[in-house]
Amino acid sequence: MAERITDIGPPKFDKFLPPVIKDNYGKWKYHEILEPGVLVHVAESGAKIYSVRGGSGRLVTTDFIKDVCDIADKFCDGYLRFTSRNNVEFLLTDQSKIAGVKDACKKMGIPLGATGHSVSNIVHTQGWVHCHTPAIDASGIVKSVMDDLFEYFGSHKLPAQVRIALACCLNMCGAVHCSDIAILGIHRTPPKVAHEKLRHLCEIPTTIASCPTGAIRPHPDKSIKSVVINDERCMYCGNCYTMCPALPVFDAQKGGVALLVGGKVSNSKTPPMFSKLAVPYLPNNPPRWPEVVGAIRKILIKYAEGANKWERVGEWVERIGWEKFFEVCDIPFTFQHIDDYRWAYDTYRTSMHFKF
Amino acid sequence: MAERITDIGPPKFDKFLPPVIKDNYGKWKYHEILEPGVLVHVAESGAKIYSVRGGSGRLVTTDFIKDVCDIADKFCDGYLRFTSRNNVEFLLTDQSKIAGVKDACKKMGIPLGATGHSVSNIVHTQGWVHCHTPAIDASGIVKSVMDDLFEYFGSHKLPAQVRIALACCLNMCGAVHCSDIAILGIHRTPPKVAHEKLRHLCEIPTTIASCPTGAIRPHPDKSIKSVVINDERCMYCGNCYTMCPALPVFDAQKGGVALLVGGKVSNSKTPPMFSKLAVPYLPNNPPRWPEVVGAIRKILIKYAEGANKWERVGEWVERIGWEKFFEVCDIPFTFQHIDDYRWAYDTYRTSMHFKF
Amino acid sequence: MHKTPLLDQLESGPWPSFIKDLKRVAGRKKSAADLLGVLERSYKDKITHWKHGGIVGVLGYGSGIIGRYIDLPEEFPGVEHFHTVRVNQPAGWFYTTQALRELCEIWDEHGSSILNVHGSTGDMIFLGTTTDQLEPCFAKLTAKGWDLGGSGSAMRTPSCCVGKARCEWSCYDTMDLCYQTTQHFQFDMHRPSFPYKFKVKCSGCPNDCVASVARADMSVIGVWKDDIRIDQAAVAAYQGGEIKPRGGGSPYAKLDVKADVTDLCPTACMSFDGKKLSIDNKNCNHCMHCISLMPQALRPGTETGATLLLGSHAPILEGAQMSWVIVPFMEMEAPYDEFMELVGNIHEWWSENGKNRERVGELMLRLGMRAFLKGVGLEPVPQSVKTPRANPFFFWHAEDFEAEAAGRKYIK
Amino acid sequence: MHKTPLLDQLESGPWPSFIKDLKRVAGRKKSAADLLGVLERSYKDKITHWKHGGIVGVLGYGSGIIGRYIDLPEEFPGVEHFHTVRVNQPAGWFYTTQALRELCEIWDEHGSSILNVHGSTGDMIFLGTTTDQLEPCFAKLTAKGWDLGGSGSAMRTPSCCVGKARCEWSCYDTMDLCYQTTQHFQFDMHRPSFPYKFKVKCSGCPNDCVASVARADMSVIGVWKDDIRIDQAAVAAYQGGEIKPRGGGSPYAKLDVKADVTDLCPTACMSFDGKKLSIDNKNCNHCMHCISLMPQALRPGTETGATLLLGSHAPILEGAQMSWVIVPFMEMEAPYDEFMELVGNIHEWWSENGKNRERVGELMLRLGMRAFLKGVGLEPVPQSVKTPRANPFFFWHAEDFEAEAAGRKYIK
Ligand code: SRM
Ligand code: SRM
Ligand code: SRM
Ligand code: SRM
Ligand code: SF4
Ligand code: SF4
Ligand code: SF4
Ligand code: SF4
Ligand code: SF4
Ligand code: SF4
Ligand code: SF4
Ligand code: SF4
Repeated sequence: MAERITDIGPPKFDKFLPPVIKDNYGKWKYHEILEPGVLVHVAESGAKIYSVRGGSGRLVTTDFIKDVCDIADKFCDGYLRFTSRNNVEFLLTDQSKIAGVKDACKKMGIPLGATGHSVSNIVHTQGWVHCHTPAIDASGIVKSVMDDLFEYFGSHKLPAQVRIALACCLNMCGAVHCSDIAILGIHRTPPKVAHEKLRHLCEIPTTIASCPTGAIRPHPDKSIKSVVINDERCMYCGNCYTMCPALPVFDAQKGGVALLVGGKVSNSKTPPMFSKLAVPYLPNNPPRWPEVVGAIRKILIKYAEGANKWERVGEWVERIGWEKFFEVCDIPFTFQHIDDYRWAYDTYRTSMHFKF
Repeated sequence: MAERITDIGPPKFDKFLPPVIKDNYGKWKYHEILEPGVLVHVAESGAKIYSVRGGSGRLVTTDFIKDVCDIADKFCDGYLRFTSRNNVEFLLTDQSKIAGVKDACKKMGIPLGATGHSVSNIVHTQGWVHCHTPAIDASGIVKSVMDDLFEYFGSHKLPAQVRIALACCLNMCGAVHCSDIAILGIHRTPPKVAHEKLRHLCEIPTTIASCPTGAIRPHPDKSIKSVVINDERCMYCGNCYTMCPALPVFDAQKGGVALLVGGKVSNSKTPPMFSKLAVPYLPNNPPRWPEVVGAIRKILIKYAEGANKWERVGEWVERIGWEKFFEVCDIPFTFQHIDDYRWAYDTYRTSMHFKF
Repeated sequence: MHKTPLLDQLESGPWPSFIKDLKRVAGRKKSAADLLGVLERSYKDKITHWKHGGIVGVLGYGSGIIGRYIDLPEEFPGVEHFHTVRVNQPAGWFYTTQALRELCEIWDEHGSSILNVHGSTGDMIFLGTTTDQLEPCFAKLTAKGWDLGGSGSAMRTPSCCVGKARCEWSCYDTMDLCYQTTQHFQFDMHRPSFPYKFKVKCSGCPNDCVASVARADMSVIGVWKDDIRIDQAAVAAYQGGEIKPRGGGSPYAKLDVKADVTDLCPTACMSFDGKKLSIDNKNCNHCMHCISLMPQALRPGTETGATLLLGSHAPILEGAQMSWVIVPFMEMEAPYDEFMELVGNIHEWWSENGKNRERVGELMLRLGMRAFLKGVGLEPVPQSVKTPRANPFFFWHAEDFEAEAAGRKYIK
Repeated sequence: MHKTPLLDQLESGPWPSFIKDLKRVAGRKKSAADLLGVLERSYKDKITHWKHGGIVGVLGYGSGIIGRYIDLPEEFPGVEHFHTVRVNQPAGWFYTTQALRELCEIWDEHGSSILNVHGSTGDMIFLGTTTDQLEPCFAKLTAKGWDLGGSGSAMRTPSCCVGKARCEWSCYDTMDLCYQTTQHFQFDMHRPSFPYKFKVKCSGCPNDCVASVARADMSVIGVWKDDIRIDQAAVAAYQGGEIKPRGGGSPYAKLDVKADVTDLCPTACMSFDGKKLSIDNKNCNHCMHCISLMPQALRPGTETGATLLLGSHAPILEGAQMSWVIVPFMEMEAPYDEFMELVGNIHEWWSENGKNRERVGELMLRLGMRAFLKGVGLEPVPQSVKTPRANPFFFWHAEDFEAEAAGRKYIK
């Protein structure tokens, strides 16, 4: 045990930097996007680095990684990186090799794009591949939506960048809460209490405390040593299930997808914004979720038609007003759209600033 | 008792309307402000009504009202009204009589103004003249501030209208919460419990329930039949005192004035806005409250210098940013400025949109 | 007369002095004299000397009078009792001198001769009298056609802007609505039986000259649905400097229509090419800015009515609220049946569900907009919100699942 | 191999197919084959078949592994245990092929050969292995210089944008700060002892390419204090159409500097007279818009550092939060003592006061900004708020009264 190595942290990044980066670290002057998916950064010294960016399913195999490594070995002296949205970037200094990377990617089925005014890769989560609380799958919906929006990944046709994210439950591991378009898995029915299981598996006080709305009470019959749920109060967050596996919140028929829109993270022009509820419910329809795919396309198209230059989805909606957004996208306005959670008041329209 | 008259409501307004109004009711076409305090409204028929607007202390006597009536009788066929900010308006159709009204007002000490880009009358409350919870007087501060800002009442020098209001306690009967400049009486120490009085005068459960922060608990010694206050939690709202007179919240030394700024009610350009805390504390200094008067003048002057055309105080501050407001007005930023009440989060700066 | 060296300092200065004014009646009224005395004492002590009122009132009414007592009755016997009487003002605060003189006469006889003209809610306040004077004062008032306003947990005295009586922008008859509402809810005004107070304020247009959005549980604000009326010749006259902006009420002699008007339009739905002003009316927010700056060139449309907003109140307990849109547009024609019915429904829902001292807006926040809309019979509309919710915590009811089963779609 | 008719439909289409990819290893890996089987089952049943993990991990660590089990172990024995291993990624996600091949080799030997590249927090996720493989896998990783990332109530794996490595806008060395922070808090990362998770994300400028404002308890965002550097000749070239806006990444061929840049500046602090671009830098909000559109003409200033923002997290329990400003400007030079100390103070204050599963931002909201600032040793600054409070409910402490007694003024 003496030689057991712990707490060393990751390798230091400089081991992995191409020489041109080491030489020009912190001395970059400007960049250009030569074509969708191909960037050049120019240093003060005049040195250049080219980055060829390609899409990835994120849920990948070692075979995929090895293929990618083959490309990087052949054209990039073995240097590559991944982006904060899980795209792969081939890094090279020899412009003449870009064509080779492009060809190789094409062969492998890696599409190039995600630069500038595109729809980049969808940040997403585990879904039915690994997690215990999802309402929906993750990778399958992402694949379906990206297939449909493919033309926007490898082009700069939109008024601004559009960032889509998916989270398969309210925990929002995909951090969808600030995305231009957010795909969110939702449960719509309260957990069913498995009393027999509960008494063995769960601590009752922790379970009760886990509920944000105070919907869980000790079972009135003390001999049962379980809990009861006030259905009226439950908003199906699954928080109790994370604490206590005897409270599954799944319902194959009622679960589904909500779409939120208009979030952003950058400070460009407008401050970061939360995504807001656009479509409260779409059915959970594997393997291709046509309703979700269709709704997203509709919103994207209406945005592309209606937005001003440089306008993010949220900026467009704020400018025209949410009432017009619902009208333009043909989305009925429902009780669910109206906030009734903790800070609801701040979303109410306390002015005459609206359109008919 | 048979002839006792009840529930008749106020006289119907049309009994009090001058003929020109009856004839042109709902048919006004446009208006002009002939000079500060003098308006003309022109009807589609070409008929005109002149309104001469004068300031009033609001806390007045029947002598004052009779004097005002004398003027109206002499020049206005006995017609007059008061405005939503407690100014008096003499209504007349004969333009040649305006001079007479002006002279008479001058003699009586009624200043003309309150139109257009002026500082109108200060909406205010009872103060030490009648109420049981005030931290400050009302009419005395109003008089002191209006004396100081007098030049702005009878002129159109400001970038926009400026509306000042005063409330003598947090109940805010002056509804100061949406004023360009709000003068607010504040207590700063928790109520002192008069145990002996309390057991006789107050219902303990109601008293406990009245506290918005849950600072009141039953006295641990049940025989005392009173309550104790958790000083850390109390924010001196006086709500418990309204329910229970054995909990006076006054402290002659610590009470005083807070100034809030940037509120508005109209929808012009920007939606209605709340006033926000500018100066958390100024001493309660009768009879002329020089610190309050000085601070208001400073803010008004900085606004007048810095605002764009047509910009209300709140619009000006939002444009330059609150950090600049504090800098320009030389107001130190304190813990008190940072919200920590119920919906505090929405006031936090969740972006890089600020200035150094 | 008491010595008032501190108050005396408020006699100077150009603004009307309430001290000077009070002194005029202090000679003939012991109560006024003692009021000055007690006020001087407060100026010295820096605290109030008034005590919470017990229940005082006139027969059959539970409101309209605010009881008040002094904590120094020996020193200031003239104000030992010093109750106020809230006299319901006429809509729009129009008076004849005759009416005012009659009111003064009553108050000279039965009270301190001191008034607030007007109180913050809108009433004519008779400030300070004794318990025994209440009933005779009330009798005189009603005999002359006046009645008391609201107080306590009741319908409060409605108020309104001058509206169609003198304003060219009024989109409905504010004074008439105010009057009719006052009449309709007389019972609720005089017999407090609500969870807390309920205020109605009526403004004729989005300039909101009675601050209804900030100060009324039910804010009624006039608005038009069709196009702003444009007189292009007058626009040119503004641009040319022949007509002064804002009716002459600003320091600026001349309007630059583009810079001052169209560039400042919050929805950017206007344009001016130097000659012609165009408005994309379906994107107009009815903010009034352009109309206010050019009253001779622009006027609201002719398809008019009001927006209803609900819920504003002062900060206690949860922080101040402004009213929010619950009905974007309602026609407002006498006898206002739809309006009266809705207000009635709101009272009912609130009375059934509200806690003691819970304003209707607070109740709505506590139970949620759905419960409210269902309770009073309204549909959800996007105009009620600035933005839809940003959190994922939304509820589903059996009726939603039924609607889905029946074919409901969430995107068409 | 299981039949997967539903999943097979995800093999077509232009976007990379994870199904195709998984099938490649399903032949040699029972776990991968069974994963496809269980996924097909979920596609049919529309529910997950994974169960909450018990506590699994490597010796001495309380984090880095997410335990997971299937609820159909008989049918899918290959994924009966299916734990994930979070491998701490190198800062900026730079790799050499050699390093990646080594990682693949380890995972082919000890796990399912399935990965997430990368997880949402930033880790390289080894997806699916059995309990007995954890320790040997970990030994191989550390031997090659790798370590586990965070999970549970611990410091989580920090991440960062590409920063100075390849971006001309980075106002501090994001990768170095990320690396040093990771090293500094190794103990807290591997031994969960906080009230809940704590995430750090480092972006080099306000474009925030790692979404730190939305996804990190401590968001570090680069910024400059001095003037934006302007190359007027390049501005002219943009205006003339010789250089394309946004490096060529937009559908628009040519920039209208006034309409596209200066008119859209959120503070209106820029102007362009057709020739010269001027910036009133003290009113600039550092939003990056102008720089992003004209990268060859504009660059951030040279007095650079970072803004620290605190508190973002996903919606449970109170609704999602974004991080808010707690330090408007901090110099960011190695060894980052001031930063490490502040983060340490924050951990301490939070650990002392936080409830179980309460994020630091939630704690701050519960106890108030004053308690927080005092607790960690910071001053109140107006940059932390969008607006001061609108309610009158503010507190006074003994120290405030002492400061007043000592001459403190609230307006100078
Ligand atoms: C590679 C990457 C950083 C990394 O360390 O991995 C990156 C790289 C660049 N970003 Fe970014 N951004 C990256 C994620 C982000 C994110 C985070 C996210 O999407 O989750 C954001 C915030 C998104 C949001 O607001 O919701 C982001 C908001 C921006 C912006 C702001 C654009 C806007 O209109 O709001 C710019 C400015 C621009 O595009 O001109 C920008 C600009 C850039 C530049 C031009 C910076 C530079 O000079 O090198 C880089 C190339 C942009 C391009 O491809 O068009 N980058 N960028 C990330 C690529 C993600 C991807 O594969 O798609
Ligand atoms: C008489 C009165 C209504 C009444 O029924 O009593 C009234 C009358 C007019 N208002 Fe008002 N407003 C009156 C209180 C208000 C209030 C309420 C308040 O101050 O408490 C507001 C909202 C204030 C706020 O936003 O905080 C108000 C916001 C406006 C505006 C919006 C201006 C802005 O820039 O926000 C206009 C438009 C304008 O002035 O051009 C306006 C315009 C007008 C016009 C021009 C309407 C018209 O065409 O007749 C009237 C003359 C204005 C003038 O004097 O310059 N009126 N006006 C009130 C006079 C109060 C006083 O004595 O000072
Ligand atoms: C007389 C008046 C102030 C004035 O000088 O004009 C007034 C005076 C009092 N108000 Fe008020 N309020 C007056 C208008 C308001 C307004 C403004 C309005 O109506 O437009 C508000 C803010 C709007 C609102 O309703 O929220 C207002 C919000 C309050 C509150 C806080 C209510 C809340 O929900 O937070 C209280 C506290 C209470 O009801 O216990 C209150 C309580 C009181 C009491 C009854 C204090 C008490 O508990 O005994 C005051 C009696 C003072 C006295 O001794 O005469 N008063 N009060 C106003 C009524 C005159 C009238 O009828 O015309
Ligand atoms: C793997 C990952 C999703 C992914 O596919 O990439 C993930 C997966 C899980 N997250 Fe997460 N979270 C992941 C990033 C996030 C993020 C995004 C981020 O870090 O930028 C968030 C939102 C930001 C935040 O921290 O608030 C996130 C917010 C949550 C939450 C809600 C926390 C909250 O304060 O509301 C939970 C619930 C919990 O902790 O019990 C959670 C819980 C979980 C658990 C552990 C569910 C559980 O209780 O067992 C998931 C395990 C899935 C599995 O079976 O493998 N995960 N989680 C991400 C971590 C990979 C990595 O280390 O790189
Ligand atoms: S979003 Fe929910 S279901 Fe999806 S990975 Fe995170 S915790 Fe699991
Ligand atoms: S699902 Fe959420 S709201 Fe419902 S009982 Fe469980 S914890 Fe409470
Ligand atoms: S604001 Fe407070 S002190 Fe002043 S009149 Fe109203 S309740 Fe009384
Ligand atoms: S003054 Fe207000 S906060 Fe303090 S104890 Fe009384 S009710 Fe509670
Ligand atoms: S609210 Fe509108 S209609 Fe009423 S007086 Fe003011 S400007 Fe005229
Ligand atoms: S009313 Fe306001 S929103 Fe409508 S056109 Fe005029 S300025 Fe624009
Ligand atoms: S956050 Fe700024 S510094 Fe970092 S990569 Fe994005 S643009 Fe460059
Ligand atoms: S960075 Fe943003 S705020 Fe600053 S000058 Fe450029 S556009 Fe304006």
